[in-house]
Amino acid sequence: MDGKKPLLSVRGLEVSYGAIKALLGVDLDVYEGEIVSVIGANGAGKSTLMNAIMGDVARQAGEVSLDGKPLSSKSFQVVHQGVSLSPEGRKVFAPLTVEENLMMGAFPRQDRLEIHRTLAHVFELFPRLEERRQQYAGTLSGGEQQMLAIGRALMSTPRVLLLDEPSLGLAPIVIKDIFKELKTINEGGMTILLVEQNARQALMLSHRAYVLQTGRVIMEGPSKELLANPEVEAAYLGTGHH
Amino acid sequence: EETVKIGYLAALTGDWAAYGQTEKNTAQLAVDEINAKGGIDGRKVELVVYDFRGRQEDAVNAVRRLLEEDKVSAIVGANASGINIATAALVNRAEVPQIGTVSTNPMVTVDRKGKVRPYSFRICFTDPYQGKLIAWFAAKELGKTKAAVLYDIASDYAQGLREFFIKSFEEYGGETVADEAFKGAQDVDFRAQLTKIREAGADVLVLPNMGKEMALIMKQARELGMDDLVFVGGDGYAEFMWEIAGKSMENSYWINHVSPSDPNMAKFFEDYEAKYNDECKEFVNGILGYDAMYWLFDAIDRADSTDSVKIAQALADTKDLQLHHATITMDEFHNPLNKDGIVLIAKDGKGQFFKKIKPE
Amino acid sequence: MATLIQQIINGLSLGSIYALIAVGYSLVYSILMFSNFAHGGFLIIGGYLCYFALNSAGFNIWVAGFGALIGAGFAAVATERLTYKPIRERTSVTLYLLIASMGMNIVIENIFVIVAGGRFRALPPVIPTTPVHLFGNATTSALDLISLVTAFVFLGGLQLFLTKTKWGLAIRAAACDLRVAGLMGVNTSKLISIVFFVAGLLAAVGGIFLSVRYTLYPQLGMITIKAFVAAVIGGLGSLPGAVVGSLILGLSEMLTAGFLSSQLRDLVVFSLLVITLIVRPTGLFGKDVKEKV
Amino acid sequence: MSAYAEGIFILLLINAIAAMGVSLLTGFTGIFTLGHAAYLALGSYTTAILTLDYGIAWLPAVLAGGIVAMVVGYLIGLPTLKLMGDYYAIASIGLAESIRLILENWQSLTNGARGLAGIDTFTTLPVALSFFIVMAIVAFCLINGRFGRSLKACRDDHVAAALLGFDVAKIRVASLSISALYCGLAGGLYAGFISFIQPMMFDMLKSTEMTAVVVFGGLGSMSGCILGTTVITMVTELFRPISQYRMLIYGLVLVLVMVLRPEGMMGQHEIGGLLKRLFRRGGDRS
Amino acid sequence: MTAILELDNLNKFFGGVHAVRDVSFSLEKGELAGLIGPNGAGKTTIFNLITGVYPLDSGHIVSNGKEINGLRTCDAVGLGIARTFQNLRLFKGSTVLENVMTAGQRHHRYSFLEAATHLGRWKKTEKTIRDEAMEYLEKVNLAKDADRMAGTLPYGHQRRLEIARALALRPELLLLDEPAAGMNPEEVQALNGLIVGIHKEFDLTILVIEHHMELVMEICPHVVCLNFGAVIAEGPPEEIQGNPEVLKAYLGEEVE
Ligand SMILES: Nc1ncnc2c1ncn2[C@@H]1O[C@H](COP(=O)(O)OP(=O)(O)OP(=O)(O)O)[C@@H](O)[C@H]1O
Ligand SMILES: Nc1ncnc2c1ncn2[C@@H]1O[C@H](COP(=O)(O)OP(=O)(O)OP(=O)(O)O)[C@@H](O)[C@H]1O
Ligand SMILES: [Mg+2]
Ligand SMILES: [Mg+2]
Repeated sequence: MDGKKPLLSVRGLEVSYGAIKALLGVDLDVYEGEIVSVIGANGAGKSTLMNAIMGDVARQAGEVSLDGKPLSSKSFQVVHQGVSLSPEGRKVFAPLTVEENLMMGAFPRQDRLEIHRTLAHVFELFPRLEERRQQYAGTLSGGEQQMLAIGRALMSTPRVLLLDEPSLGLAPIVIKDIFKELKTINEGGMTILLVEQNARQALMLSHRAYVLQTGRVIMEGPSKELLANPEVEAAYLGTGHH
Repeated sequence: EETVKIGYLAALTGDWAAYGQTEKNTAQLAVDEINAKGGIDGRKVELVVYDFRGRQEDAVNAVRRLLEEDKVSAIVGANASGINIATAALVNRAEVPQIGTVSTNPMVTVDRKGKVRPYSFRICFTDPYQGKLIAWFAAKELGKTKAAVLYDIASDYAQGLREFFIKSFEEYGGETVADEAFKGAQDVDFRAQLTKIREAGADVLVLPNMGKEMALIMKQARELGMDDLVFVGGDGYAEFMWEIAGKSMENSYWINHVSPSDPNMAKFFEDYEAKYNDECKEFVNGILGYDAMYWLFDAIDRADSTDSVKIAQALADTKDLQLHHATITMDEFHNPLNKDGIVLIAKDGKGQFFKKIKPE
Repeated sequence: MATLIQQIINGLSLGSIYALIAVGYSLVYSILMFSNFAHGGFLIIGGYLCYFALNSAGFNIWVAGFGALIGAGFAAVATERLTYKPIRERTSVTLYLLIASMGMNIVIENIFVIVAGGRFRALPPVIPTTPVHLFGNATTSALDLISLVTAFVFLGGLQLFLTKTKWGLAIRAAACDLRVAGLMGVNTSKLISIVFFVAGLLAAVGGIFLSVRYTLYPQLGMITIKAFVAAVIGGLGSLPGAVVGSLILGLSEMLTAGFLSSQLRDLVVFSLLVITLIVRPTGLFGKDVKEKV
Repeated sequence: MSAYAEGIFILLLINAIAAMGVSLLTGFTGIFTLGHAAYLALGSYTTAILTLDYGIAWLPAVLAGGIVAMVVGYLIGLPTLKLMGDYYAIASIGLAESIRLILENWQSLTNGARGLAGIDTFTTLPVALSFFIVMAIVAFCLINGRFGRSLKACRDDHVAAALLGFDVAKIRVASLSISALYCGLAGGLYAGFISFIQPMMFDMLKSTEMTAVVVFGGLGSMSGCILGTTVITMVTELFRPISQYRMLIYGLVLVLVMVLRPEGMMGQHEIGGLLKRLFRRGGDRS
Repeated sequence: MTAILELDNLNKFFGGVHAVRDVSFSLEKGELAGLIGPNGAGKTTIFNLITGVYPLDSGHIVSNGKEINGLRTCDAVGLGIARTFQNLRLFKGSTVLENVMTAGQRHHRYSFLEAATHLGRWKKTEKTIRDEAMEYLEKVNLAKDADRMAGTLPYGHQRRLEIARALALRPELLLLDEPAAGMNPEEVQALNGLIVGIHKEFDLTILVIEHHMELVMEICPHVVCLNFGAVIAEGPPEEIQGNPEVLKAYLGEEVE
């Protein structure tokens, strides 16, 4: 990757919530076409990182840029710049229907026809959503809402897709499908930054990975190496049942 | 040299702000006039005005402040019975006289047992007296027999006037065919009540209310095609009503303390306009406030002292005192004795003097 | 019978004025989920702007009216930017917004007390108030018919906008979660400004109608309480609800005053409110999306 | 103390008692009311009528006022407290206006809009102060303990609270009743302070003021609501000489506090807690 | 052994959605059972039916031999039932400790008079409630956060707080809705230990909904699998893991 410019680059990012410092100078690069995963324990600051990239929480220090250009500090502009997020905890629009939620995802886009193509694609990915098209999102089951959140982020066809724990609350079979699908989407040209608790699967999917601990990057490298790293194994992968 | 401190309780904010501000202006006018003449017997007058927002607890504190901090010799205001009643205990304990401007409730000057409160006075009519005046006028002068009343249920003034009007009107042989209410601060639409009054076949509609409501009622009644109905109001007449109700006001009557076309008042209106660059539209409050000040000046003069007890005594002893709008004599209950009712008529776009009445 | 018809006409006419106010209030509620008590303030801003433009500046009604609408719209946007926005950005508790809006209402009211005096003023009859005879004996005024039509036109337009356009969808999404709407690429500040502009504009329309129909004074905003009650009966945040609620309220006020007792008019109105809410806790048209547990 | 200062102080204590009642309901139970002046009215009318017409001594009359307010609060709460958020707030406006209308219409008992005059001015400083101290102690005790926790639970999440075994409806009604009791007692004292009461004293402006004070001080903080009362009373009193601008300033203060410190002056904290923290920090340094 | 909970032909509709269809199974006292199934299969809904959050459309729920259909939510805990929530439902305006105390206080009484004056039993009882709450916090390893506001804890910790709060109710039957969601495998391991630990220590019957198979398969000797609202398999984990229907609907066919 040397010599190539990163697509998304984070430099010295600091964020705090009142007295609690959540990020203490994080550097991170995502190159075009990559899947990069971020792993770390509860409270390490992963979600904060994602939200700070989006401009959804205030960045106290540091820079975030896309393709060399600084990313706005306002979340709606960040979306227009080509980054979208499937937030932790789903955050679907409860009183809107499934379809309206998805159409909201396509808000920055103008191309009607293309939007419907993307919609069809999302429905293909999550047939359950198509069945529930007219149901209020708030009454979906937890997993269904998660699917909706991912689908909604996809609807803006971003250059960089940020996923905060996409597998949260999903059935194993769906997780498998989603990871497979993420790979396909990625191969289709979308760059993905993934936060996962399911570290093993995330590492197996991604090209490179960062390990976050109490607001700092403590390790980074190709996913395969991290997967083999005994420290990482001990701290984040668990013994699993495989 | 000695100055006389007079407190003034005015509603400068809240629902009665329009009236309070006018009173404040006229009181100041009176003070400026007397000071220009060298004061009362050489004593300069100092006016301390406090707002009470139209609320009792505010008024109580304002009066406490006037009594304790400013140590005034007398207080003029407020323009509402409720406020005067609430502050009566304070001024009577402190032995400082207080003059209500348009506070018509009998309880302003007498307590529950009917005993006069030594330091409470008023310059206006009382409800029973004014109710009687209105009834007299409607029954005897206009010859009406079927009266309707539309009053503000949230207003003590309106409730009082209504009650005494109905009582007297029936004594004069009339019948009250409709007795309808509305809620003052909120209601602006009276068509339901008016429709009902139309059904009841009333020939006179008595409006014991404030200007805004009277104007709205008149306007809406005419809009409903009630062209023959005669309106009779109390002392709530104000010039601004013409802006609201316009032609609908024509040929209506008010039983008032004073007429705006009274030649004795011409100078007052001129001076007011010159000083404040504004017409004195809420003139009833304005003039009563103004004359209450002059009454007080006279009392201070007679008492020849700034001592509040002596001033109170002088106020109580007032006899045939020629003020601008009337000549007043205090009765034993500190009410002006048999004050003339000035009937106003709305004619040609303004309120004009119609006649003086005094019921038998 | 004639009386009944007359009272019904009276009620509809009162209701249509409530509706103009209730719709704007409901619109703001639907997006920020709080009762904007400053709505009454916007209303008097509209009324006074129109009054001064007509009387002091000598504009004709169209210019004055237009100016008042725009002015009130901007005043609403300014209120939002200066007071609600900083609060919104700090906390999600809508109660704080509500208190701030009450504060703003007091501020606006008293600015006019100071600037214009507490006096009652009447707008010249720029909107015709000539009596119109309906069904023989019953009378109404041209203004009532105009206000009824205006209420429906504004409502219809808004309803179409909300359900049929992308920005309408964005408004509904923002109503549910502002931050996430931002994450969808919606410029929520702009969106909210638009909403407040429209609300201010509607309030000004109501203000002008009220000033012409009744009178103009700093406390005129009080009437918004009844409009709020109407909106709540109809279901908060629902625009058709706001209109239906307003008409019901207007009718029941007039019928009570006309056939039961004018003394108890408001008692009946408020009982209606409470009973409606006891039967349907979210009003007639309020969406009752049970939160999923 | 001058009688003027004393008057303000008494009023402040009375307002603070009412504010504690509102705080219990709005701050701790999360039910937003815009109609609590009604309970003040019930308390003061009961007290006035009992002392004037039935010659009952003031103390039992004030207590009876509190109890009447509490019973009415309970009866009102039963059907209406399932309403949420602004629905209850607007309904509470309606309920309060209805109570006021009844007071205005029930001439034989209440003398209508003309009010009841000549009430004994029994609310002296010692009386107001003793009531305040007792009521404040009870309020602080109640919120620090099981009752306070169950209120907060119902406020934060009614489903979870129900699953912890709390009968949410009952707790809300209990909270309203106690809050009405506070306001009723304050009302009785108020009658004994002003000596004259009229229905229009208990209008919506009064209700909103009562709630504003609580939010101003900090939702979920008892000391906050007392502080809030003090500041608001002082602000309105201090600016009396520039009277025209007084209400403008009052409104601005309200807006500014919400903008600069939306959580109110005290946030959720109590004075005691803050002092303790300050003390602890001081201790660390030494 | 007696059944602590028996579900008999439960049905629940949401409009057109048949969320729970003819579900029957029962839990023996002291069991640790798993409830699995694809997203939207109706697992959470079953919890909601048991705890009275939603009314039942048909069927019977029997707890300790007593039918509890139409139970009011607030009475569930009286029958010894406690639960956690898939979408966290903590008291965000209270501290971590208060959250647990709020649950624990039901076991300790003092009169209203004592509450209003802090006299009599108040002090001692409050201390007991607090100490007990701290013990539960220690159990879930949150004691150090006792004075933080509950809403500011990281997601994973909030889940554990919910467990502590449920435990403080001293239930017989504990329903856990995806307790491991948002945890990494290491933490899931720790949670495994926690659940097994409390199961033993408090002599609980536990029904746990989970999508982390390593958890369910390791600790639950009894697993029920739902699909489209209906039970498609029930049995010990090995059996479930091999069940072709479960594989197809839930686990995915090929296991790497
Ligand atoms: N709104 C908030 N207020 C205060 N502190 C917060 C807030 N949100 C997060 N934090 C704190 O910031 C730190 C980082 O939290 P963050 O949510 O980013 O962690 P995470 O790595 O995403 O954890 P998890 O795996 O549980 O999702 C934690 O200590 C958390 O308690
Ligand atoms: N209140 C409701 N209104 C309408 N539909 C609902 C409601 N609650 C649940 N549903 C529907 O019922 C079905 C079952 O939902 P439930 O939450 O029980 O699923 P679940 O098995 O817990 O799924 P997950 O593992 O994703 O949490 C879902 O399809 C959901 O959309
Ligand atoms: Mg996270
Ligand atoms: Mg679920």
